[in-house]
Amino acid sequence: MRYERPSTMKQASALLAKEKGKAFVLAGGTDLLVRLRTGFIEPDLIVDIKRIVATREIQSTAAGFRIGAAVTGAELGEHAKLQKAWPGVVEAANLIGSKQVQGRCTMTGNLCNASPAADSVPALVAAGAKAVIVGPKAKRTIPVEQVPVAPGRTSLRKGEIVESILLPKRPARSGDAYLRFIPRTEMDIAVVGVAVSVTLDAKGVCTDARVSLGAVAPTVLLVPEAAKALIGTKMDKAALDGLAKACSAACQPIDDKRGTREFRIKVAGVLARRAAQIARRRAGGK
Amino acid sequence: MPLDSRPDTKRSFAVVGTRPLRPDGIDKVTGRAKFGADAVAPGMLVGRILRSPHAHARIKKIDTSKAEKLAGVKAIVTRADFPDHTDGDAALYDVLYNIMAREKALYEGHAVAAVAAVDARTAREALKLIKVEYEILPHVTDVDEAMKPGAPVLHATVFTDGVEPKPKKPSNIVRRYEFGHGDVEAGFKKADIVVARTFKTEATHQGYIEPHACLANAGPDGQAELWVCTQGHFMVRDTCARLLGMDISKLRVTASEIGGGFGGKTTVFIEPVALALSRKANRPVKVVMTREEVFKASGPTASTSVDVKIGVTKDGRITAADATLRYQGGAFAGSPVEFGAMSAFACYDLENVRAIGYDVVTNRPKQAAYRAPGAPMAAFAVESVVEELAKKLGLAPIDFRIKNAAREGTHASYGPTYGPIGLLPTLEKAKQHPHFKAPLGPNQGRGMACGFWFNFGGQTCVSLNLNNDGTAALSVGTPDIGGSRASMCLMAAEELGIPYDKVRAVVADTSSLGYNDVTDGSRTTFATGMATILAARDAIKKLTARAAQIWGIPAEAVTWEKGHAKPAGANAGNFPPMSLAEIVAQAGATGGPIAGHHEYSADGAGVSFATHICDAEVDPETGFTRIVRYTVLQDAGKAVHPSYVEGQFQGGAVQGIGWALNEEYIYGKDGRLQNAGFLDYRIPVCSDLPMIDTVILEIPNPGHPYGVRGVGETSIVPPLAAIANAVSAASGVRLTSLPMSPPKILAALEAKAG
Amino acid sequence: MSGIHVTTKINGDVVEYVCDADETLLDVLRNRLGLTGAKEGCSTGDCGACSVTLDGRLTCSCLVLGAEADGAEIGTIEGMAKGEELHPLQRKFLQHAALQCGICTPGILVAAKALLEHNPKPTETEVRFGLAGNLCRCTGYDKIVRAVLDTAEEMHRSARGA
Amino acid sequence: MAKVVVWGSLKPHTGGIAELEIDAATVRELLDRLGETYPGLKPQLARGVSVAIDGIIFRDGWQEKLSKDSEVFLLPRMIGG
Repeated sequence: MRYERPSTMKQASALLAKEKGKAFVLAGGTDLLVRLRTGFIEPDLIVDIKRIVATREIQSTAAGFRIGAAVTGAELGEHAKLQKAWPGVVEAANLIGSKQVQGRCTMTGNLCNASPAADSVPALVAAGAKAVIVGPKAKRTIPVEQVPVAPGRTSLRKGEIVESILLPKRPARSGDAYLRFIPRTEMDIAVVGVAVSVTLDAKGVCTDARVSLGAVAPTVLLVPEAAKALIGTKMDKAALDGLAKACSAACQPIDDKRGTREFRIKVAGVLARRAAQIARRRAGGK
Repeated sequence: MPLDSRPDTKRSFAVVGTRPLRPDGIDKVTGRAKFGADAVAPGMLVGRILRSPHAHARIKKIDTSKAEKLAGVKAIVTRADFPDHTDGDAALYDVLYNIMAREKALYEGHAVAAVAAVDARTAREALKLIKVEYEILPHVTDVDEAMKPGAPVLHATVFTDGVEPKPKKPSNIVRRYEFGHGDVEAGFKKADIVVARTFKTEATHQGYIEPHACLANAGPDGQAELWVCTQGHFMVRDTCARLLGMDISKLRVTASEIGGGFGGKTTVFIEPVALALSRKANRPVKVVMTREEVFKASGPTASTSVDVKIGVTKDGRITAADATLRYQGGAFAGSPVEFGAMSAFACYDLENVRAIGYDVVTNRPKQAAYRAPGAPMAAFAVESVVEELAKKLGLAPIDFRIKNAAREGTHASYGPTYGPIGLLPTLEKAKQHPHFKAPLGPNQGRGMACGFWFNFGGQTCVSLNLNNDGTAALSVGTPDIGGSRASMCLMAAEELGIPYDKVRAVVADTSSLGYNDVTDGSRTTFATGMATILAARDAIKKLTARAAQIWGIPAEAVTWEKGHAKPAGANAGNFPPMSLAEIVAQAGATGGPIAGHHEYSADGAGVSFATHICDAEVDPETGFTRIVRYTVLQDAGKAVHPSYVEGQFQGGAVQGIGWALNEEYIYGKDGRLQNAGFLDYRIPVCSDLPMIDTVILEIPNPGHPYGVRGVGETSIVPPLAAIANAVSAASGVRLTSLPMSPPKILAALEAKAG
Repeated sequence: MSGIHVTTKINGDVVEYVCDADETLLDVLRNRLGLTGAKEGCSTGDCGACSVTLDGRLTCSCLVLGAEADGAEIGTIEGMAKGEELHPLQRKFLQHAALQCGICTPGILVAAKALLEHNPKPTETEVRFGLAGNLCRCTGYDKIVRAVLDTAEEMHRSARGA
Repeated sequence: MAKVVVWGSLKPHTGGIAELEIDAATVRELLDRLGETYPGLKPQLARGVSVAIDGIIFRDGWQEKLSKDSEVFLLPRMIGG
């Protein structure tokens, strides 16, 4: 196994593109090293992207935020402006692992692992985030929900790396929230995760919404029916009932060591309702 | 025990009962303490073990030829390197079979071969080059399934013992136990209300944070050294020597600092393998388990299936109690079902009681002891039914328990008559405790449960050497797993009459002391402590004799008081008291070094009882359970170092909380463990818990000079039921299967709602 | 496999080592540098026994490659006491009997120190969540939480007094 | 004669009787006599037993004295964690 630490994205992409064996990108490493240690993967090349300046920055732009691929969970939590604009995204990223893991883990890594239970991904999907992908020949930008295609598999092509994640600018009276269910209070993988992002008008009517579910299907789901249940309402009980129902209906979960099918379906609705109320409050709704 | 060792309950102690800093403290907080994996040796090799991926398979052939040719590989061992020296000792043969599979691999993770190589990568590569030909056999991991007539049979040699007539066909039921007295059928006839329920508990792991680790160094002359994290280095020495056909005297074992055990380090796993590798390579070999190996191939506890039936009269007296307990203890005989059966009803004063136990084998790792082995699962079942009965009777559960509690003179459910015991005092104290009257919030409920454990003494040998400056060096042979060196120093200082910090205790290696049983059975503070007291008294006898010699008076005319020799009375002579330091300073001239020793089989440990109170909050929409408040009340006999007694209470309670709510061995249909890591084997984390309040009761144990009782194990017995009872009170549903994970609770809530 | 040359600072001292690409920082600390205070409890980032700080951030050294430490500053349990003087957390852990076997203690002390540096006056809940990445199986955490809260209190008082 | 009570599942080896009268002055003698009189008990005795004398459990106490009115119970050999 070789370890490379390029200083530009171009070099990184070139290293990955020309590698004949198995190559992996190292950002936070909190998943990669576990898989390496347990013999789950046997890389020939590891490309550490943390020396690439662009990957380490959170930029506040006219269009919103650009979050570098190697920005850690802890750094996200310390960025007051980001925290204010996208509290749900930040809280989701901050739920990944322990304080120790927060010092290293990244949202981009969370996305590229393509786990359906990744905590930050539903929040990113609900936020309408996009991934900026650098390849050997071109750069492209796609919605984050198009990155994972199956458990452990992404749409990235050989030599491609996610350089950053873009979060859009926030309209007034907007709020987002992420809730997950875990059996303990910390250190678990989500059994169900729900993210809700809403925008309200001056009267408190929901004008825009995105709802996303984690750990209930092979990939993180964007659930337009759930959003529909909220849009045009004041997010009252009936709307929340509709939301919960739509979320439960969208679930295609499995029974596994972390939870049953029935449990996931029921709890997806419960958490959706709770997350929506938090998002609404954050949007200034009364 | 001689009569003079009976506790003087009015005695006031100088240092026993205080809370000094532990002697190994600085090493532990600075990272210097040397644990199992922290040792190195010149020329050390790395040992790794190849394990069966199958739950049950015949091992047809093991081909190591390719691995042997890999550069850097220095030794490979398989079953062929472990000839049977067990000489008809069935239990030892099971240990031999467990450390290295023979004709069959009996569980996923069963050791099949091992390699010693120059580094970890080479060892890993070598394991991949070993070709094992398996014939996969049908497997069974569930205890009830394993008992069914058509179940795959693990051992063709197992014909259930303890049933008449003895079966002619082999099965997975190793042995049937029965305990009790009276006539339960007649008792049930007298009952106005009878409740019968069936309970299941999943296997849990002790979950010590330090994986098994050892460093073996064996030579062709048969001499060997072993550094190992274990609860009993003498046990490791004797077991390894017998398994490997060595002289016991040629194997010296040193106990490292130990990073938790809870019973899981009371046997051998990697140690004989490391020694065999080292012997073959003629180099030191270090073997350290990975966490995955710890889960798959050390000794978790039994999973169980238990029926309990209890009958009561309308006024709340139990007329009969009956239980059938089925425990699987993995692939070999020896689940702790007899202790489950013996302890199940030990908290109650019963005229008619019966407990039947079945020891069952399955394709799982061979169980090892886990804190009060066998008792928590039985208590979960019994205390759940007791709570349900109290509710049916309209009695407060605590009053129902007080009414039926075992007390001095009660004919215990496992046989003997109790002497002075502390169950009623813990119940009465619980009733007065503020926790019992505290208001509950929404979705919260309160539960309680009682628990019992036997405790024992065991073989013990200590040496107390007095140094020329008046300090003392205490050598004990029981590894210090939770601060016992502090307790030993306290007891030695108490007897000798010198300050605590003038005694230094070490855990001596196997060549320095006689045999010591394992640190288990809550025995160390009791048994090693008593040996320390008696060794100090032995030293005092010598000290007073030396003082007498110096003063020129008869030895009987000298007494020992507060660290000084004194003439026994005016007739003995008029000499100023002579301190320990003054006497030892002249030891060379008066007969040489002064030391005290004691070696014995300690008995009279005294049984122990606890009552726990738990408040739980259950989210009715998700089934998530939070423990809101928890109180442990337990009899310690005499708390030598109260902080570490509290620590035992708290630690046991929290292990019980984990067992009750989230911990479980999850097997797939393929018989493979699905959660062999701390991510999905969910032990409680700091944010899951409230503070754990403790109340130490001191009802002196007549079998110990200070009244000490073992405290380590009882605290894990009540929590499973206390939490189940609290969850039931909070949510309105009673769970009869552990763990009470959110999906189970939610399913029960939904079923109730219809 | 050719070794990777790494220059780093550990507890303030410049350290150089050569490691393999797949070696973790934990392996390097324990096997190459003799710093065995960081313990391997799981090697998957779930137990926190190998906690260190990397450029001031708390992390599990089992989740860092040895090669990644080049140019970084690492803090381990071995650097916590200043000469004879224990860190207040170390002192309080002893006073409160906040350890039984002691295997998790180095990791917990490193994590607690990082916690108090970020949040000098934490609530009990903040301490509990702050230490959720450090498993302890002996104590039930009660005395650990008390020791950390007591340390914060004492450090706060002495900072005000100074 | 000491009176000793064996646990239920050993009764098949003692002719169905739980309470046995054994002429023994010490635990050692008791265990020897039990094995001689009821050979079916030998495997269990070999696996190990504890003996409760007047409520106190002895795991290793061959030298313990038994009196005529001692209450003696045979128990499985104690283990612990």
